[in-house]
Amino acid sequence: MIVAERKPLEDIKEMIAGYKKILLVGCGTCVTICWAGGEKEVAVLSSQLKLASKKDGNELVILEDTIERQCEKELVEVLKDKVQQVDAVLSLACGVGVQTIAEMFPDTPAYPALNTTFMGMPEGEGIWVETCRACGDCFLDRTGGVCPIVRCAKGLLNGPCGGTNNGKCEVDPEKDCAWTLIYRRLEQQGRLDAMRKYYPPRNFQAVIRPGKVEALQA
Amino acid sequence: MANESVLVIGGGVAGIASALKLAENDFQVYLVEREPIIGGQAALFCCKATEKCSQCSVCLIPEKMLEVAANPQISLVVNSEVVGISGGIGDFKVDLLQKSGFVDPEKCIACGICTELCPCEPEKGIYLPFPETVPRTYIIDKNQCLRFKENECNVCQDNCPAGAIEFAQKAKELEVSAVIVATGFEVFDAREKGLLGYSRCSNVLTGLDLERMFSTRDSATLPSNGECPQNIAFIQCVGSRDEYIGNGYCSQVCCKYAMRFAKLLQYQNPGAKVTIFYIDLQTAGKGFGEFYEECKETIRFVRGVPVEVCEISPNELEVKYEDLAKGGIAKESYDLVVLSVGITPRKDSWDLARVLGINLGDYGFFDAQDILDSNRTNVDGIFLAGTCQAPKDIPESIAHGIQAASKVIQTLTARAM
Amino acid sequence: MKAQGAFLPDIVAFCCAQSAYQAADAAGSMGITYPENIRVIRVPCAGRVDVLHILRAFEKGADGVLVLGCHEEACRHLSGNIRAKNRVQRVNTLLQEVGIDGERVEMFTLAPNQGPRFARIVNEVNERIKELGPSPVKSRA
Amino acid sequence: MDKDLRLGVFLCDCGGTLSKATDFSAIKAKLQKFSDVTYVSISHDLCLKKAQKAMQKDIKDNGINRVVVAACSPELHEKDFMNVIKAAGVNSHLLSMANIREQCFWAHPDKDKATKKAMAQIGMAINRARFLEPVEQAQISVNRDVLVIGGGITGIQAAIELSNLNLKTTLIEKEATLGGKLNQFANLYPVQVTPEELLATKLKQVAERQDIDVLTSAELVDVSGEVGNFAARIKRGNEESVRNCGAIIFATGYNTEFSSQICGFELSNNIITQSQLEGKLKASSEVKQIPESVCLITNISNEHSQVSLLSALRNALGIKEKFGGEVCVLCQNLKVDGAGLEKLYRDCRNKGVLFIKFDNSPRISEQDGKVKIEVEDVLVSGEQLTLLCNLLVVEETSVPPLDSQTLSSTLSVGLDAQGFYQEKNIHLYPTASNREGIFFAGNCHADLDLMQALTEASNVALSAYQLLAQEKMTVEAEKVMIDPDKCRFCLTCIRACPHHAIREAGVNHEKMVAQIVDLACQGCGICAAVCPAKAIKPKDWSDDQILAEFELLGEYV
Repeated sequence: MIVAERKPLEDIKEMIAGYKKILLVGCGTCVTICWAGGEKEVAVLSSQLKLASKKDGNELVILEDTIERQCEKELVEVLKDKVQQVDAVLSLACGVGVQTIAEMFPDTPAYPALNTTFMGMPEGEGIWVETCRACGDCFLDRTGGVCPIVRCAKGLLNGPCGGTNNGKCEVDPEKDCAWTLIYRRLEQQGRLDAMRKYYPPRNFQAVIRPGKVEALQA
Repeated sequence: MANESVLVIGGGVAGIASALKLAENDFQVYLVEREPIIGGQAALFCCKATEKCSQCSVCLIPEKMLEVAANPQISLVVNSEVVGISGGIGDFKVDLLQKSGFVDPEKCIACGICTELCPCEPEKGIYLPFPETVPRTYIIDKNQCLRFKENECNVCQDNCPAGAIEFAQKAKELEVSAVIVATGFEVFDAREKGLLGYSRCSNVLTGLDLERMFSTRDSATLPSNGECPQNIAFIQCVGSRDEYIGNGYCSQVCCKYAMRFAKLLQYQNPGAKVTIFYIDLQTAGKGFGEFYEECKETIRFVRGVPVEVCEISPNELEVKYEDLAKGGIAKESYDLVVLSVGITPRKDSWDLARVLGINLGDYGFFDAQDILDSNRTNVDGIFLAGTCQAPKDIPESIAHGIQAASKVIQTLTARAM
Repeated sequence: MKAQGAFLPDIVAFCCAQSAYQAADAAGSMGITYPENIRVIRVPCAGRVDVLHILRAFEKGADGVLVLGCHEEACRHLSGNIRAKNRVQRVNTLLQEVGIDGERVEMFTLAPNQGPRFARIVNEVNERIKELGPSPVKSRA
Repeated sequence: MDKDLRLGVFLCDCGGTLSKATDFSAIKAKLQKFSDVTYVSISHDLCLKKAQKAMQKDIKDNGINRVVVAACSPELHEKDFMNVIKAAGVNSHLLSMANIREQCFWAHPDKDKATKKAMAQIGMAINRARFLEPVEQAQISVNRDVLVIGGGITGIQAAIELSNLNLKTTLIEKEATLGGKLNQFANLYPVQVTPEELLATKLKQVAERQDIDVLTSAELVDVSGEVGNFAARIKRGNEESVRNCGAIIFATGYNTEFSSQICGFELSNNIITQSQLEGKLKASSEVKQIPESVCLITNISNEHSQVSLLSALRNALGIKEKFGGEVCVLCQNLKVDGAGLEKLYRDCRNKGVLFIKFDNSPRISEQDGKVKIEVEDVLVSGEQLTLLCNLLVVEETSVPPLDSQTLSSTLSVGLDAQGFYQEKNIHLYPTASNREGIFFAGNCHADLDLMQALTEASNVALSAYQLLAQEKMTVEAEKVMIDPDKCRFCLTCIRACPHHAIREAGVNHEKMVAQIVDLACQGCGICAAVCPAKAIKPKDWSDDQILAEFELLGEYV
């Protein structure tokens, strides 16, 4: 799942300064689930902006909507009527959502209210951790399903650094050492041999950006 | 089986627990209380929470009282005592005497007009004794009311919009299948331990005094000068574990309430010093061990129970105790001494025992036939609940009350088969 | 109609029906008085109080918001009071972002039999809000 | 909001007393200006039957479909009024109350201020009333059988009491015989009955009951379903079977363990544990050499365990009776806050058992086939004592039964820090688990003596009975609703619900959504406040209702 965080209100206010009427759009998938951009957070931001505009004495009209997914043009289209009424759109979605809206409604500026942070999974109530960097060349078959590129602070591919300390990372003693996790997992599966193989450092520059996936058939 | 009725004698926490459980399981319950309102002793206690709930369970009582008031299966018979019983399990006939001078809770709407008009001054002869009373009814204070001073006064009766005030004594008869006795306890009278200075020194209080102070004012002050106590001593086992005065049992509540009070006093006044003098600390019970460990950080625990408390100046008390660590007698001064008084059997237990034909056991508590079945008395169909059987804290009284209800339901179910 | 001169803050108090609401009743029954400018809203648990409810109260012109729940470890719904506390903390930050004093929202815990404490809390908060003055977003009609 | 709102406002001046502070007819006149307020009445005693009858008539005559009562606190009479309006044909949840007595006229002596506040409060209640929604009742069939896990004394007692209440019980025990700790104990002091006698009596009762089904050498594997309709998978040898039941009682007891790490010494021939001693006392004829002097020590690894001190007292008396000789108990605090314990302590003293109290743990060593105990006796000015004894009996700590870890995770019931079962809240619900219909009794969740364990057995039996007394349970259906279209199935509510009352459900086998289990839901509304999609609505406490209450803020102050 894509994890995102609300931008500070100060930044958002700066983006929309001067507009009289704006539309806040939430997205019903990843960012709803990570408590950053669902209907509730749209309402919270809207409330904050209203309070701020009252305080500053300017009249800001806010429309709200939360749609199924902001990353699909067809699904964004439902906003058409509302977008026509406003000066700008503030999107509470990942970067993809903001861009879809921007592309669908090229006449109206679309602004991001969130910072898209990473792909990850929930660790506890309200806590998400990064678990995948979308590097384009998945390595998990060799590491027992634990990604060292993300979960090792140094992104090491061939075993731990000298700083592993009772299973914790030297960079952040709160975090588990990814390579200890990998070792334990492979040991459990009887696949420790997988660690013997050497992998040369990866050249991330070689990955073609922007990425594109073309599935052969539907 | 449904619609069978059960009499619960005593509207304290155990009786309430029994009555609620029986009513929830479709029994008709008569809850007889000698006072005009239910709730018993614990209803007057205070919340002892700091930032955190200290799990004294006192707050469970007002809530359960409201449940009683709202439950149509429970008939409250207040201001009444059981004066006779005949028959046996399945068809007891119980004679009640409703004492004269009372407000009929079925009619009273608790509007307060009676208090307003009552000519007694400064203390009114009719009032609401404390908030959240159940039944929600005013009471007549016989020490104040003119009617009880051989005067003709009918002001409240004449002006009550609901016609709820009656001055005649009434007899009442109930037919019930079983009886639960839950008459509770008396707080130990600290004056029996004269050397500890209670009622002689103004700044010697009992745990009960402290309860009242906190529940009415949310803080404790020194009776002598109204200031916040800075150096407080708690003396444990006053009236408990004391064969000399005939109470050879542990009251089971005092260590816990003393520590909770100590924490509360320090929470409200972080500078306050608290010392607890004890024989053995009763720290068993889930979570209480941890609470004690927290207490140890800020509270001084001294083994040994003081023998004498003297007032050396109006705001200074001297506590004499045997210093077990150094040997000899030690003297320390405090501005407040709290006597952790315990639970004693009610002095009128004997009367009720005679009326019901049930046995009294050790120390004057009602006797259970079998220690493993602590609800059952020697009379088939009469059960015990709560502290009238042995000392218990609030959660245990509730559990024992529920257990009594469970035993009643089981017994009556078996009979119905 | 507002009285001339003295500022009477509008205070909204979300009161847990298991504790604070009963404490408010108890205060009344004991004849303990407290500022009448408080609006008590009964909720089933402090955990029902949403960040949005508090924000909306400020939108509607509240000068202060109180969330009153059960003491820690005494919540019928186990975590309701803790959640409420965290939410109050969050609203505090959200208000600061807007430029409203975060102190205008506060959480307190109490037991149903603590009438005097209820009155004391309301008094204290009322005084504090008076010192802070009217909410900056209040429409000055 | 309902289009055809017909609000009826019932004011009560509490026997005329509140009328002294304000003019009720003026309030009435103001209220009548609201277009949707169909009817306003002033009563003096709305809490009494007569006035309530009149109220019902007014509701019917005026076609009122939302009722506002401005009177005393809802805590006092809300349930009453709910029944009143229900009898008048209005759903009982379409009631909104304004507390103008306790929280207004009684708290604010200034008449003008109180009147203004009362008006505001009534306004709030009217606003809320406009958003009220009906909640219907539903009947859910339940399975009236109960599963009791653990065949120790607590489990046995629970099964017997359930049977007394006419509930069918399956009692499962993982050992080959019932009895649990009763099979190990040498005596049950302060109870005079021997463990053998007690067990025999109880087993006889169990055997006589047709409705108790005992499965020994059996273990619970898994439980599915919800309160009223659980399905428990039970393994016996290689066989697995499923039992359906409406409630489950855990009475899995505890184990004991000696920790040399905490105590600082090892066991030997001369240093044995309480349970080893119990074995010797039980088979005292086989003891070849009777120890002349025995010390029992407790409170070294756990200061707060009542069970461990109780074993020391029980066994001290047992040794005195069986072997004679010198017996000494060393402890920190005598835990006598239980039934008969002070008496047991005094019996020990009368029989000649010595007691020594310490604050610092004694030093234990072995010397010439004897055990040397060096201890500072706090009762004698901390005097250093050296005791030599033939036999030292050390305490054991209670540890949770082995399977509690796995059972807790498969059933999603909680464990405390020590690994015992965690009650929902020790003082609010002492025997309830965090799942409705699953209960804990006895030492599997707390440190209890025999009498306390039996009390719990009785309490849980009644709890189960109350749940399953009728073949159908009446519940308020969908008092909290999850909108399946809005639900994103983010699991937030399922994780947050303190009562485990939200489950995963497929709508038409298509979309997975969260769904409220009406039987377990307590209506706290926590789920509604955490839902990031605003998909959850508690019908009695909806956002609309709450927000409507402060709509009028400031207007009447």
